[in-house]
Formats: sequence, structure tokens, C-alpha cells
Amino acid sequence: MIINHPLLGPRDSAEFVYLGDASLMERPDPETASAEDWHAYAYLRDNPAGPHRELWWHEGGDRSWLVVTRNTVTHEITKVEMARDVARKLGSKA
Amino acid sequence: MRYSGFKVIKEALTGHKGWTPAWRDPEPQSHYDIVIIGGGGHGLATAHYLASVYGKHKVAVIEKGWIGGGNVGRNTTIIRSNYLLDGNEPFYEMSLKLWEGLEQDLNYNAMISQRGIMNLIHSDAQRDAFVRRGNAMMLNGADAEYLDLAAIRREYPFLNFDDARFPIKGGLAQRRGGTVRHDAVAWGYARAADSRGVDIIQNCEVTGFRIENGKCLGVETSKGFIGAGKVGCAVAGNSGRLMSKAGMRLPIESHVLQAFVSEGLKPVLPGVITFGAGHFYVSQSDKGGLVFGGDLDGYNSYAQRGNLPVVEDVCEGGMAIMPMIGRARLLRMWGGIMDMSMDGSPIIDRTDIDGLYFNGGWCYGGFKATPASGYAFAHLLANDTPHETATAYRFDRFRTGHMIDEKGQGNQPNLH
Amino acid sequence: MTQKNRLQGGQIDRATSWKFHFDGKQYEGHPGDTLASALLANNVRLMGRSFKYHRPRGPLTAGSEEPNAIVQLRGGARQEPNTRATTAELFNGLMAKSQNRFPSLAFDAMAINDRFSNFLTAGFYYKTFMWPAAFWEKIYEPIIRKAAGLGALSMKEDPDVYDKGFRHCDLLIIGAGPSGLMAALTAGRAGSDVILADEDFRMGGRLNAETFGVDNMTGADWAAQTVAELRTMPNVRLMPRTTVIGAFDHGIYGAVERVSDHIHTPDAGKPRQILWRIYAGKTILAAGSTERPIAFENNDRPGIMLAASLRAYANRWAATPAQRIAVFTNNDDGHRTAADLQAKGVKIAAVVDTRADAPRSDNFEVLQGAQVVDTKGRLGLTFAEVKLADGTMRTLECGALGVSGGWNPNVHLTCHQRGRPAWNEDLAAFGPGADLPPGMSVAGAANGDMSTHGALSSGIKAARAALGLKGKAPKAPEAEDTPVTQTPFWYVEGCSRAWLDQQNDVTVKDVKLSHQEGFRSVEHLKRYTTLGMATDQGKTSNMGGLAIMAELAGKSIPEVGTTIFRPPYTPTAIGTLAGRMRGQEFHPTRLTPSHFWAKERGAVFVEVGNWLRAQWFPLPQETHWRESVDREVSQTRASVGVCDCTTLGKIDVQGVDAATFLNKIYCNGFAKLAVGKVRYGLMLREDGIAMDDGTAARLAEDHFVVTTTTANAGRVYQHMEFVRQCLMPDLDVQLISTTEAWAQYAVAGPNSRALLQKIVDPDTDMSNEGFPFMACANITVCGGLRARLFRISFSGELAYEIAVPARYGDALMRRLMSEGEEFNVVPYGTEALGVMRIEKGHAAGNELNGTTTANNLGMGRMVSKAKDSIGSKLSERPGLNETDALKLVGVRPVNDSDKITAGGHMMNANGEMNAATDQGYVTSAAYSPSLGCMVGLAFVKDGSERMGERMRLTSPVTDLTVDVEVVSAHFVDPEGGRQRA
Amino acid sequence: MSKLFRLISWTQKGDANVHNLTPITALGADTPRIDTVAGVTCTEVSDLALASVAVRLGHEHAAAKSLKSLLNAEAPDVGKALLAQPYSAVWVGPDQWMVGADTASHELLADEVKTALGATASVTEQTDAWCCFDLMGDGIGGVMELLCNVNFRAMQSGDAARTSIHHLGCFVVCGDPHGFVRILGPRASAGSLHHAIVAAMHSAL
Repeated sequence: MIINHPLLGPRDSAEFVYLGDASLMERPDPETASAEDWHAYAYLRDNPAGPHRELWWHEGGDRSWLVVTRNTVTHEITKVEMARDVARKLGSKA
Repeated sequence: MRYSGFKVIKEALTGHKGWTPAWRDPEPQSHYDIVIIGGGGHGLATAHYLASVYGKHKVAVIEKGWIGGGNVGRNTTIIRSNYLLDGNEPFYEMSLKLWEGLEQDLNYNAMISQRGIMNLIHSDAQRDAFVRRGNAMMLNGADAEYLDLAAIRREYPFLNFDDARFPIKGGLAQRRGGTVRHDAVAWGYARAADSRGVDIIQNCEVTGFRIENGKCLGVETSKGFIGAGKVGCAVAGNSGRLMSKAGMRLPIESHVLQAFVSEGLKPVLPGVITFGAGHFYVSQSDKGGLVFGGDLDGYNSYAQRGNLPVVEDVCEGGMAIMPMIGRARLLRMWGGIMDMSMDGSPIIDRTDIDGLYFNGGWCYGGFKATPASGYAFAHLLANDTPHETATAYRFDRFRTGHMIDEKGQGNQPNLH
Repeated sequence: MTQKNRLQGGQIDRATSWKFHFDGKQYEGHPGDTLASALLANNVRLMGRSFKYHRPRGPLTAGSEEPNAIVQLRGGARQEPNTRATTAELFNGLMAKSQNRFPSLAFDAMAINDRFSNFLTAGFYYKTFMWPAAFWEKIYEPIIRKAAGLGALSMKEDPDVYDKGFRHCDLLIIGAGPSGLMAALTAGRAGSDVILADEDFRMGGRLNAETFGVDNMTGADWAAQTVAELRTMPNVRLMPRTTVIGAFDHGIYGAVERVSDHIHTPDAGKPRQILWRIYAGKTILAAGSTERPIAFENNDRPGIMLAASLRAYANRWAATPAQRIAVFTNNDDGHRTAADLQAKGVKIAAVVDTRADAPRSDNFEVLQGAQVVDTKGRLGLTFAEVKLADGTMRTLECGALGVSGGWNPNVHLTCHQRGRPAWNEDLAAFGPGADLPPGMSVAGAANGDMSTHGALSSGIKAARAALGLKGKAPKAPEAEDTPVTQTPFWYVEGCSRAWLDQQNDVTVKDVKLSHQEGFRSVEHLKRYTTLGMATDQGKTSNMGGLAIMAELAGKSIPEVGTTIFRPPYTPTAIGTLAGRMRGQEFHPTRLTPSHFWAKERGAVFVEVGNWLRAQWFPLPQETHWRESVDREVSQTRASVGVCDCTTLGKIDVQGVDAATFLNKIYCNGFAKLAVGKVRYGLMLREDGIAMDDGTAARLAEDHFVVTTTTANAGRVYQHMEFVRQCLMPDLDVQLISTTEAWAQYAVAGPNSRALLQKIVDPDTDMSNEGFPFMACANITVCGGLRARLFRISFSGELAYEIAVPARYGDALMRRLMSEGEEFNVVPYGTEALGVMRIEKGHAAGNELNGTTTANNLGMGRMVSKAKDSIGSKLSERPGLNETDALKLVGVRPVNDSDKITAGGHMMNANGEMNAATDQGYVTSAAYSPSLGCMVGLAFVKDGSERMGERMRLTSPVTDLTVDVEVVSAHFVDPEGGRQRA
Repeated sequence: MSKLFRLISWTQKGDANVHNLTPITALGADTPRIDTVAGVTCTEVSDLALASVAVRLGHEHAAAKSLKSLLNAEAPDVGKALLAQPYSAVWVGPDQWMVGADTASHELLADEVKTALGATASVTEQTDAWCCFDLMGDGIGGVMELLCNVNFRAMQSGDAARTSIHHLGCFVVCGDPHGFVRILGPRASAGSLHHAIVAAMHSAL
């Protein structure tokens, strides 16, 4: 597969390390979260057959974490974002 | 129809006119005691044991395509019970025992071939871990055997002993492990279940569950509504897709695992061999093909196909451990979709929805588990209590912290 | 006489003659020949035996779709099983053997199977071999396995090397027939970056096998001229002998280039084959089409071939299987074969055409509305039995029969991403479907453009569309443009032992039985009969099987559908897919800075991940590794030892928020760590399980150096970057690995300070007060070389770790050894390191096995409740905090001579020993020279409360059970006085 | 401040080359290795000092300015390298660069760079984290396509990419698409990297 890195352009997915669902960026608030929130965060997944927002680390490249929107049925990639930017947006939301 | 030596000879001499379909092709009835979703190995085995062991005959297996078209038809056919943890080992050992009696039970030759499985060891730490595992197996009543380097050299002279980047230091063998003609497992269970009145309904896709005030009343399908006292889901690989129709999120990700077969070769491999310093395991089929595989592609996928990097990774492992296969040719590669669970172990449990039961999360250990999975799921569906060998396979183990993590990789499915 | 069946003409170099051997007999051929064409020219038709019935077989085709002419090429370690004679290029001295026969090809004992074919029908195995139960394993299966397979491996290491490479292009064109060449010409002239790949060694495709012309020259000449022009274009790369094996995601194609298969042995340093990963912006599939046979009784005898292949052998290779041939066809193409061979002087017995209105010919007899119903000839065709239109029979004497049932477009690569082909009514065949792999288009015969002119024009069209070329399209060259309409005719009525899959011996009868038994989907049919699962991947057999299944099911062929085409397009050597990554090069090797020195010292090395580390340093008189290790331990504890610990991961953590960051990463506190101090840290995964441990040294307010275990360095770095970028993006923290930048040595033992004082520059106060336990600093050594000094101890002794830039590591080690002589300094390896850390009760990889918690490790209290850290919340789950949880303890044998085995399980002193009574397991064990017996670390249920308890250690798999005592894990200096001294 | 803290900076140590330890090359010899195949040479480079620069949060502007004055040029953009003397630089990540210079005159490069950038960036010595090989001569394109997945045909002088060679994370810096490429790889694996490069030279040339 080829991931279109926002900075570096098209790069082979073999240069990346896959982590999983991008919801892993939405770590529960340690002050307020319930045990159930932590269980859901760590263990439950939507696992969709279709578009999936997921985390890839460019280990063989610039060491950026990326949020890739990829269709799990066709493998088509429709969006690639710098995870740090996404995380900052999440932060500002919270 | 029973298969017998006499029958085979008679048909051979009379032009095979007397053979009848291995299973019927019925239309669905309006209601069953138990409906199994998924005509794969696990679903068909569940139906067989429901009918033959638990006396349930008003049972249907509904399959969206043709039976045996999922992972039971696209795996590397290995059976073994070489597990470490108490939550797993008794279950897989029961499975191995069921395999050993399967042909007589089903009156169908699935070519169970117990030529052994050998896990190669390449470091001291690995040896310590395998010794612990071998001991766990034996303490659970399974067979295990530790082999030193000399013994490995004797039994597998063709391995790379002299120019290895990660030299072989020994191995853990399970002599009762081996391989099975995978398609025949689906067909054999289907034929046996059918002969006991189970309806096997092919090309019937589940479009939804009918759930009223917390109880599952049946399934909506492409062939209309089918009522059921209980609904059991056994669609590993597609569990996420199916259970979302019941509004459930699972501790599971779907991943693609590739497998490979070479051209037919004169026999070279005694049994199953797994490389301990790379991603490669291999056996040889009765037709002569080297059947081998390795690691997941590593990303969520429902596409039954993979990509080159893993193909190369697997072949690199193969050449590293047995460089005599360099001129053998890879004939076909394919991909199967795995229910990768959060701790690498399966789930056989009731759901929060009354009357809806779940069997999945098999990762890439599903094929060897087929008989025990069917048996334990049948037990759960019949008695509403978990089978004694499957008590640990609960949904809530993640909530309570009772994970069954053989590989110690934690909540990252693609590492299991 | 030699080359009895060599005709005139052809694209072979008659000026040169090459000798080759088949089954020990010598023949002659020419450059340009394939093994098959050369054998046919030498009047050899019999080249192989079938898989199940061992029927005599000759080539069916002239290409990579060949099911029958499969031989064992070369010999010795280069023995190459299952090689197609039809694509194997001839070279001088080629050696080939037939396979799957005993004792000889002409007389094969296993041909007895053919007599028992009534028993060996589809699905036969599943119904039998079950009685008595025990017999399957012991009797039946061994017999079946003996018969398994076709060719044999040499069982020797493949002596050839393989390469892998990457190529990028705007346009990849697969196939160099008329459409592919025309597409390449169009794109090349437009200046785009083009790769043209073809599996053949001569580009041109069917143009080389036909007689009709292009632009007033022969097709072959036009192809040669076009290739010559393309060769002059720097933006066009021609890749002959290159098979594109698979279409993978996002325009990545796998291609195998056969660099040296056409010569005797590869030149020095050159690969046998190269696996190319081709990254294509756009792709044109111009793979042509494959002729399909017609099924009739005994249609598998040597000499019975596809009609166009017969033609190809005559036109391209000037070879014919016989001097008198017949043709059996249901379309006009078959007539071309008769005309072309007749033109080369081959006698035409007749053209048998199933069509009542078949075209007549002045030159040879055409039997309209006739069918071949049976054939004769034990090891090769002698007669064909023909049923004429009026029902009367006629026997044709012929040594070869060309069969043409129409053409199937080669759509395989269009389906590699699970796209489905679409039915083309005119061709009565499947063509490319709508859901092609993104970026791919299809041209020429592969797209159903069967005429030469149609193929040429579609090549132009496809290239212009793919590249979005504007302006007036160039005109396609002049060429024949005969329309093709194909009336389907699949098999001769009433045939039974008529072969569909010739290699796997699947007949019409088998397909009928499969249907009768309910195996009616294409997937069931394939799996039950093995149709299409042979090394030819069903290229010539699938359609016939589908057609018959469709008829039986009363459905149309498209309704029945096809099985899925999967990579590779043709079978691919496993060595090619592995490339150079084998032997010592399987993984890269990481060497420590003291490696070359250690090698001089005769160290024994061990693989630790990709690292090579010194395991111990044997002295000449030492005969057993234990002697060396015990000495290294004793000498270190008695005086001073040095160990290269560079392999530990080192991560440079800087930034204003560095401390805050580490506070989140580690479960214990780091905010208040003073500058110049080191602290032990434990990292949890988010699921509360211990991930890794190490130390963090604070070199400045905003600068830490974190160490990880050797094994987890990579994963920990990834984890820290995840937390930095994805969870705490607004912290000012920067990370970079410095593992390899610094040579880091542990200097341990009571004399370590004394030794280091000779190395460290004087302005560093090395006194216990000036540089206490857990101190760290940037210093200089040896007169001004920058260095880092940490006072940390893994061994439990007074110890330091000193680091210098890696390039000086070798010199520093030598200096430590020379300066240490007065202290009798000893270098120690990983074994002694392990012994000392076990004696000291330090956890390592065996204890941090991914399932253990801080609680298990006896560090439960380290998990700070005062703050949130990764994993702290989920570590509170009940399952991770049970009262009888495993606790890390020490074990020692009650009888000092007994062995402690890592991996052994702990059992109570009395009672049964089984899974139910299991009390834990030993993680690490070693002989302790300090205690004079073996000691171990173990996880024992409620272990911390069982000190002094007698238990049993059992290891049935290594046949050992001993009495042991549970003791503190700190066997040596439990109070820790030494490391603080 | 404690005595230890005073010792943190190396810049207070006068001449760093007075020490009496002799370095070895990444391949373990006293002198750099040179291999030649069909006119293409692979030369081990052992006199390259390296320091990484990672900009501190909120100091992007200041850091860029200081870096510019140090390099006498804009810091290279994404995927680019600055090929200059005395300082060269390669973009390695968002707000991160690797600065290079000769060890002879810049043994303490990290300190020089830190002095230039002060609190605006984190600087880490990287000199010995890497080994370096220069490929020179006609036909290096054929060698590169066997080594790594960079489209070397499309590379211009001053282009740089991080890529994988023989499973090793490497930097590839194009000096001249027709005859000069510099490869930086992990120092501890210099032997494996060198073996891969020379094997590819024998295969392609």
C-alpha cells in the first residue's frame, strides 16, 4: 500500500508501523473517566467494514504519527493527517 | 448415506450412479430452536454436536455464501494443542482428542495426519519459555517433548544448521500435532449434521437481528425472517460486521492473514515446522504442496488478500531456516480475515442480549479449535452454562483483568 | 536423424547448434528454441506423466499456461522441479529429466492407477481409508504420500542468489504483443516514463507466432523494428523475461525478471532472478489471450495440442510434433493452423470443424459438422476417430492434432484485487470486469480485441487514455482485422474420460460426479475435484469445467461464475521472494563498539535481537563455558569486571516539559528527580501490564537520558513518540535515539572506582560523597574526551556505567583492560551479567514477559497513586490485584547439587502435581558461584508470604523434579551495602 | 548550582582533541574502506560530525533564524538537504534537522550548534549514531534501485530521503543524480549495510 504522507508525499506502507483505531488518541480523562470508559477505550473497537481512521507511525521515515482514513474493504486511502495536529484539535475540544 | 468399503467398491463397478448429495439443500423453516449463523467449520461443528451430543435437532445453519467458504477453506490446516496458559490448554487438548476420533464420528475421511509439530528454539530465553510451555502442556495431560540440537539434526537434516543468522538450539515437539484436509472438515460436519436433521441453508445472508425488549427472537435474512429460540453467531473474521447489526462493539479487530502453497513436490517434510526467529511455519500436504504462512499483514482489513511485504517476509523466513526450498515455486497466495481479539484468545459466551450467543475472536488459531469450539458452543447453547474447558472465554475478562495473553502483547490485536 | 521435425524458417539461429540432454539422451537445438520446441524438432512428443493416473503426456501449449510438459531442469543443488519445457529457454548443455514416473517415462509402473481410475474418482479419499481407524495413519496415508507431488527438490541449499529491487514509472505495460508494443510506442513517443514487461524472452507476443503481416512486413519483423525504436528511448525501459506476477494495492506490481535462467550458471555476483516491486502511476494490461481446448475422449495423448500452439511451434520455432497432423476446431482460427503448417510442408490429414457451415479450403480437406470422438496411441497420438456430420465414423491417421475451442482473454491480473471478470458473449468467454485494480486499463486480446489491427489500435487508445494525451491520435499500422464471433462448443457429447485439467487428471466424469454429490458452487467444484489447482492454475482447464457445471445446473456460465484468480500469475521461486535475506544476511547484524576487540580476545558471541554480544571470554585452559562464566563472576565480585552494555536502548529526552513527560511514561515519579541523579523507572502499557524498565538520568533541568532493555528499545521509543505526538501534543518535549552514538560499559566490582579514577580526568570528584550511588554527570576522560558517567549497578557491586562516543569505544575498552591489570580486571559477557543480576534479584526479559504486573514484580508500591501515568488506571483491575497473585521470589535447591530449571513449574511440597495444583514457574536460573549452587527467580502464588517454604520444582518435559526452598530474590548483598560503598 | 551541574556542558573543556584515545571506523578499521566495482566506488566516510536539531515548542521562528545564520542558508525544506561547507544539513522531520560538518574542525559540533541555537532547540550529538558511505560513478542508479525504494531516477542534487536498506533505516542524500549519492545508516550495522551495498554493486554493474 502507499500512504500519501502530508509532508513527504507517497510512501510505501512498509515504512510504517501500524497501531490501530485512531480512537486510541482519545484517552479518557483520568480525573473523570469511569472504569467502563477505560475498558471501552482500551478494549472495544468499531472495527468497521468500510472507512476506518487508524494510526500509522512513520518509523522508516520522519517518525511522525499519522491518522490515515482507509477503507478496510477496498484498502482505498481517502485522507491522511498528521496525528499531532489531530491531537491538538482534540485537546482544544476538551 | 453411509460410506463403507463395500459401497465404494460397488459404486466404482456401477459407474458411481448411486452417490447422492452429501447434504440436502432445504428452504428455511419459519422457526428453529437454535439458529447458527455461519456455515464455516465452527458453525457446522456446533450444529453437529448440538444434534449428536445435546439432542437438539430443530437446528439450522445459515450461510451467506457456500459452506466452508471462509477460513475453514483458506487456512494452513494445522492442528495442535501446544498452549501455555490454563485458560487455553485444556480446551485445545480436548480439540485435539476430538480430531483424533473425527473420522469415525463423522464417517468422513478428513485425512487427519498426526505427523507432529516442531517449534524450533533459537535462544536461551526462548528455550526457557518453551520449557515452561512444554511443562504446562504435560501438566494438563497433553504430550510434549523437548529436543536438543542433536535430535533436531537427526530428524530435520535439511534445516539450516551451519550458516544460520539465528542458530537452532533445540525444539519443542508435539507428536500428536499435525494437519487435516481442511475443506473435508466443513463437508464432513455438514454431512453429519444434515444426516441428523439439521437444515443447512446456503446463500442466505443475515441482514439483521429481531430484538424486542432485550430478547433476540430470530434473524432477518435474504430469505426472510427466521425465528429462533436461540441464535448463535460463529462468523469469525466478520464478527465485527455481524454483531454491529445487534448494536455490539467487540474486543476484536479484523485482520488479514496470508497463506501460501507451493507446487506439488515429492515428500520432503515430516511434519509441521515453525521457525522461532522469524515469521514462517510450514507443512506438506498429501498432494505434495508446501503449505506455509507467517505474520499478519498487520492492518485492519476485510479484504481477503494481502500485500507483498508480508509475502517477502514469510519467504525470507523460509529461506533462512530451510534454504533448500529456494527453487520450489510458490503456486498460490491468498488471504483470510481473522477475528484478532485483544488478548489473542477466543470468546465463547452469551451476550447482554437474551438469546444471542457469540463464538469468535479466534485470531489465527481457529482451525485447530474447530471441534472443541463447536462442542463448547453447542454446550453453551444447549445448557446456558459454559463448557468446563471454555470457562475462561468470557467477554468480561477484559473488564476484570483476566486476560488470556499467550504472547504477552497486551491490547494490540495485530501483535498476537 | 537429428531434428527430424525441424521445418524451414522460424526465429532460431540455425548457424549455431547447441547440445542438450533429456532423460540422459543427447539432442541438438538452436538459440531461440525452448526445451519443448527443441524436443519436438527432434521428434520427441512424450515429455511427462500426469499427477494421478500417470498418463503419458506431451506439450499442450507453447507458453506459460502449459499443464503437461513439466520437467526437472538442471541437476545437483540447482535441480529445478516442475519446470515448463514450453518456456524453458534452451542453452548449450541444458540437462532435463522427466518426473513423476518410475522406472522410466516410457514405462511407468504407477500407470496402473489408470486401470483403477473407476476407484480414483473425485472425492474418493473422503469416502474411504477409514477402516479400521488405525490404518489411515500407518498404512493408507504413507502410500498416498509416497505418490504425492510431481518433481523433487535437491534437498541442498540453493546455490544461486536472488535480488530484489524497486522501479517507479508513469506507465507500466504488461505484455509486449501488438497492443503492448503499440501502447509503449505511443507513450514513449509522448515522453512519459514507461516500463514494458513481457514474460517471453522475445518481445512481440503472437506476432512472432503468426504469418500475417503488419505494415507490409511480417508481424515478427514489425515487432523487432518497434522494439528497436523503443530501445532508443531513454524514457522507456524494456523488461523481457519479466513476468508480472501480481497486482497489489495502490499501483504496486510484483514482477520477476529471469536474469540468468537462460544460461548455464549465473555469472559471478549476478542473481538468478530479481523480484521487482514496480510502482506504476498507471498500468495497461496487454497480456493477450489463451486458447482453450475442447474435451473429448482420450484428448490428452502426446501430440494433441492447442491449434495455435502447433502454429506457434511451426512459425516461430520451425518445429512440428509430426509430419502429418489434423485439426479439431469450432472456429476459423483452427484453419490458420492447417494453412500455416501446410505451407511449411506438413501434411494435413483434415480439419475437423464442429460447424456445419465451416469454411471450405482448396488446400486441405475440411470435415464440416464433424467431431473427434476418440483417439489412439499409447505413448503418442496415432489415430483420431472422427464422427462425421452424417453420423458415420472415419479414422484419421495423424501424429498430432491441433485443437481450438476459442480464446480466453488473460484477465488474471484484473482480478488480483478480487474484481470479477465479465462475460463477453461474442467470444463466449470472460473478459475484464468493471472493478479493475485502480489505475489499470486493459488492451488488446486481453480486452477482447482479437484481431491484430484491433489490438494495435486498442494499444494506442489505452496509452492515450491512461496518460491523458491530447491531440490527434496516430494511425494504427495496417494489419488483418477479421472479426471474431465464437460459438461455444465445450465438449463432445457422451464423452466421459475426457480431460479438462490434464495435470490433475480431472475429467468430464469427475465434474458430473461432483455435481451429483451436491458440490455445485465453483469453489466446491474446484476443491472437490482439484480442477484448476495444478501448477498451470487452470489456465486451460477452468472454462471447460465451468461450462459443464453450468449445463448440469441449468444455468448460464456467468451465473455459475468463476473462482478467484490469485497471485502469482505464474508460479514463482521462493528464493526470488526472499532475495538476499537469507543465511547470515537474513537480518542485519548489530555490532557493539568493543566487538572487534572482543573478537581478538576470542569471545564467544550470542545473538540478542539483531545484536551480537560477547557471551563469555574463554581462556585457553578452560574446557567448559561454566568455567569461564564462574571466573568472570567471581573476579568481578572480588575485584573489577567490565561489560559492554551499549545494546541497552538510550533515548535522549529534552525540552522544558521533559520531566512532566517522563512522569506520564513511568508509573513512578520523576518530576522531582534532581539534576545529576539517576532513577530506576518502570513503564506500564496502558493495560496496566509491565512493559519495560530502565533508568532515567537527569543531565539538566530540561535534559534526560532514558535507558530501555535491549529487546524493547524500539517499542519503547515508538510508545514514547505516541504519547508525545498523540496524547500530549502540547508538551515541549523532543526525543531522539542515541543507542548507537555512545559506547557504554559497565565497570563493576569493589575496585571499579579505583580503576575509573585512572581513566576519568582529575576534575571529576570520584569520591563516594562527590559521586554517590545513582549519580550521573557529563565528564571527560583520558585527557579531554567527552564522556558520561552513571553510578548504577546491575550486578549489585559498587559499579558505574561509563559512555564515550562509539568510535572511541574500542580504545576505551583496551585502556580499561590495560589500566586494570593491576586490579586483575576481567571482561565479562552476557552470561556473567545474567548470573549476577539473578544473584541480585533484578528483573529482566524473562520476568518482564508481557503478562507480569508491577505487583507480580514486587514493585506494586511503585505505581504512584499521586499522579496519572500510562497504565495506572487499568492496573487497578481486580484480576491484576488478586490476593494470591504471583510474586517474584528466589528459589534455591534444598540439595545444593540439584538443578534449577528455568521454565520449571512450582508445586507444593506434597500432593499431586498437575495444572490444578500449579503454584507458579521459574523464570530464570543460573549457577551462582557466590552461593555454590544453582539459584533461580520464580513467580510463585503469594510468594512474598512463603519465604522459607519448601516446595517442589518440576519440569516433566526435561524430566526433572527437585525440592527447593523459597527465598528472597536478593541472594547477594540484600541490604545493598556494596553498591553504595 | 551543584558541581555536577557545572560539568554538564562540554564547551568549557578547551581543546577536545587533546585526549589520547584513537577512534576506529564504523567498519572497525583505522582507515576508511573503499570498494570499486566497474568504475563505481563505495567509500566509507569516517570524518563526518553530526548533531540533531529539534526545535523547542513555540520557538520555531527564533530557531529558524539562528539555524539560518549558522548554516548561512535557510534550513533545508521537507525532503531536502543543504550541501555546503562548513555546515551541511538534512531535513529529518517536522522542525527537525541533522547538521553535519567535518570532525577535524568540528569534533564538538553538538556544542557549536547548541551555542548557536540556545534555548530555541534541543540539540543531540549524533556523530557516532551513524555510519556513512559515498557511492560515486556512472550507474549508481542501477545500484540504488536494488537497495532501496527511493525513485532515484527522479532525484535531483540536494534531494534527501529516509528509507530502508536491507531492513536498516537509512538516509539517502543525492549529491549528483548522475554520479554521487551519500548513504547514512545505523553505525552498529555498518558491516551489514556495507555488505548490501557492495553486493548490489556487483549485481547491478
